[in-house]
Amino acid sequence: MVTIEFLGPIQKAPLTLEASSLRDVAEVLKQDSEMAQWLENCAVALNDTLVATLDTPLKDGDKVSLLPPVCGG
Amino acid sequence: MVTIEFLGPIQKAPLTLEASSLRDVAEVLKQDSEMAQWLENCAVALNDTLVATLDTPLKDGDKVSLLPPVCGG
Amino acid sequence: MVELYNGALNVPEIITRWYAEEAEYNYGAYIPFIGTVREEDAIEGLSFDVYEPILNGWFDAWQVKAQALGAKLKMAHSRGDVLVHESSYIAAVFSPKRRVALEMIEQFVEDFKASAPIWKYDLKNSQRLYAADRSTAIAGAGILGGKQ
Amino acid sequence: MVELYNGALNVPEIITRWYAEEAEYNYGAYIPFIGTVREEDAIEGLSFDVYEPILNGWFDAWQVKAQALGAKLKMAHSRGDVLVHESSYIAAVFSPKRRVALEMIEQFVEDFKASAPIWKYDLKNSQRLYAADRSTAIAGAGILGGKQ
Repeated sequence: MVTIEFLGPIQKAPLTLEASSLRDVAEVLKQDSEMAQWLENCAVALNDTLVATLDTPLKDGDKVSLLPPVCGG
Repeated sequence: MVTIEFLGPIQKAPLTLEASSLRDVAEVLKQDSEMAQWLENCAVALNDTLVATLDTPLKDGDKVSLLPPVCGG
Repeated sequence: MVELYNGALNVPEIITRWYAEEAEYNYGAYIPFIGTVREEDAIEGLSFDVYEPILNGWFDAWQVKAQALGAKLKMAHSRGDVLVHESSYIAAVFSPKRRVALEMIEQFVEDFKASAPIWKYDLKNSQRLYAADRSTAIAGAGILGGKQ
Repeated sequence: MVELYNGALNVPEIITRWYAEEAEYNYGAYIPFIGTVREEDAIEGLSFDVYEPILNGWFDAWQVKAQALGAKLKMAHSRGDVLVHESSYIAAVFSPKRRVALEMIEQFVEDFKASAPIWKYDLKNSQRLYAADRSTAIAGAGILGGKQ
């Protein structure tokens, strides 16, 4: 099982699901209509490191974070 | 009469002399061997405003200042 | 480590403490950048969410870049609410030389705006409204939506 | 007006007072640049001569440029002796916007180094030695020697 957490303005409780790569996570989230606005503009971190490809493999206990557009300062 | 003052590291007391333009001042200072090292690299101000040409006219009571290379901060 | 505070920053305390902390390290230039909440669009203030693990990773990577140039970075940021005319952000560089300091503070602040995992909300009519229009997608964003 | 002090600057007093003075003017960015005397070449410190009338004219011209962009500049500098690890120079910009502030502090500090009528001396073995090798002729210099 992996945990998916939604940061900042995304008003959504964490999910836990079975996934062997980020591609599996994308498939699940695309079925959630309230996530549509976020998938196009969120960065993705695996265990608090940003990742660049859907082919990133996942293992049991991993944490995937979605980071929407930022504006510090 | 105009007054010539020497700023910063130029160890020289002010001069007063007759001059109708900066060209006259340059002629006088060129005869002073201790000024040779400064004439090439000093900026010149007339009454505390920098000037760009030797043709700058002078009148009685004017103050000419020589500003050697700077290094603030 | 980034210094995080609940609510507005105590700017005098932070910028003078940082100056004192580095006083003996022979830096020739110290440039703090202080960001203050502007009164505009009828907001009462701003509010911030911060994701600390990735923020510290981003900051540590910058610190390594700074060290390679003999420089050092410091940063403080608010979480939660900060009212207009209060300050929410300080970034600072210490460097032996002026040029390195001037170039680094600019690059550090700009990359902060584009990359640091902090989310901003307007406080307006007692609501907390995500500042979507002023926010920037992090480089590489969108892979879950099919952008790669 | 430039603030001139005999000897080292009281940096905490100056940078926090400037912050307080501008707190209600709705500036979003405040960037002070603080210059500190580095221990190098076995100097005991630096010493400065300042020619105030032309310095203030130079500063006032910069203030007009800043005002055209909605910004404000402040500056403090030492006269006389400043020992190693003490500070001799602070330049600061306040601006509504970050970009203006970052660009202006760089341009202001660089033009200061090239143009402000201040002369620097090394304090070494109880002597005051003009720092000729680090000094820059003001733009347009040399007319008396025949350069025009």
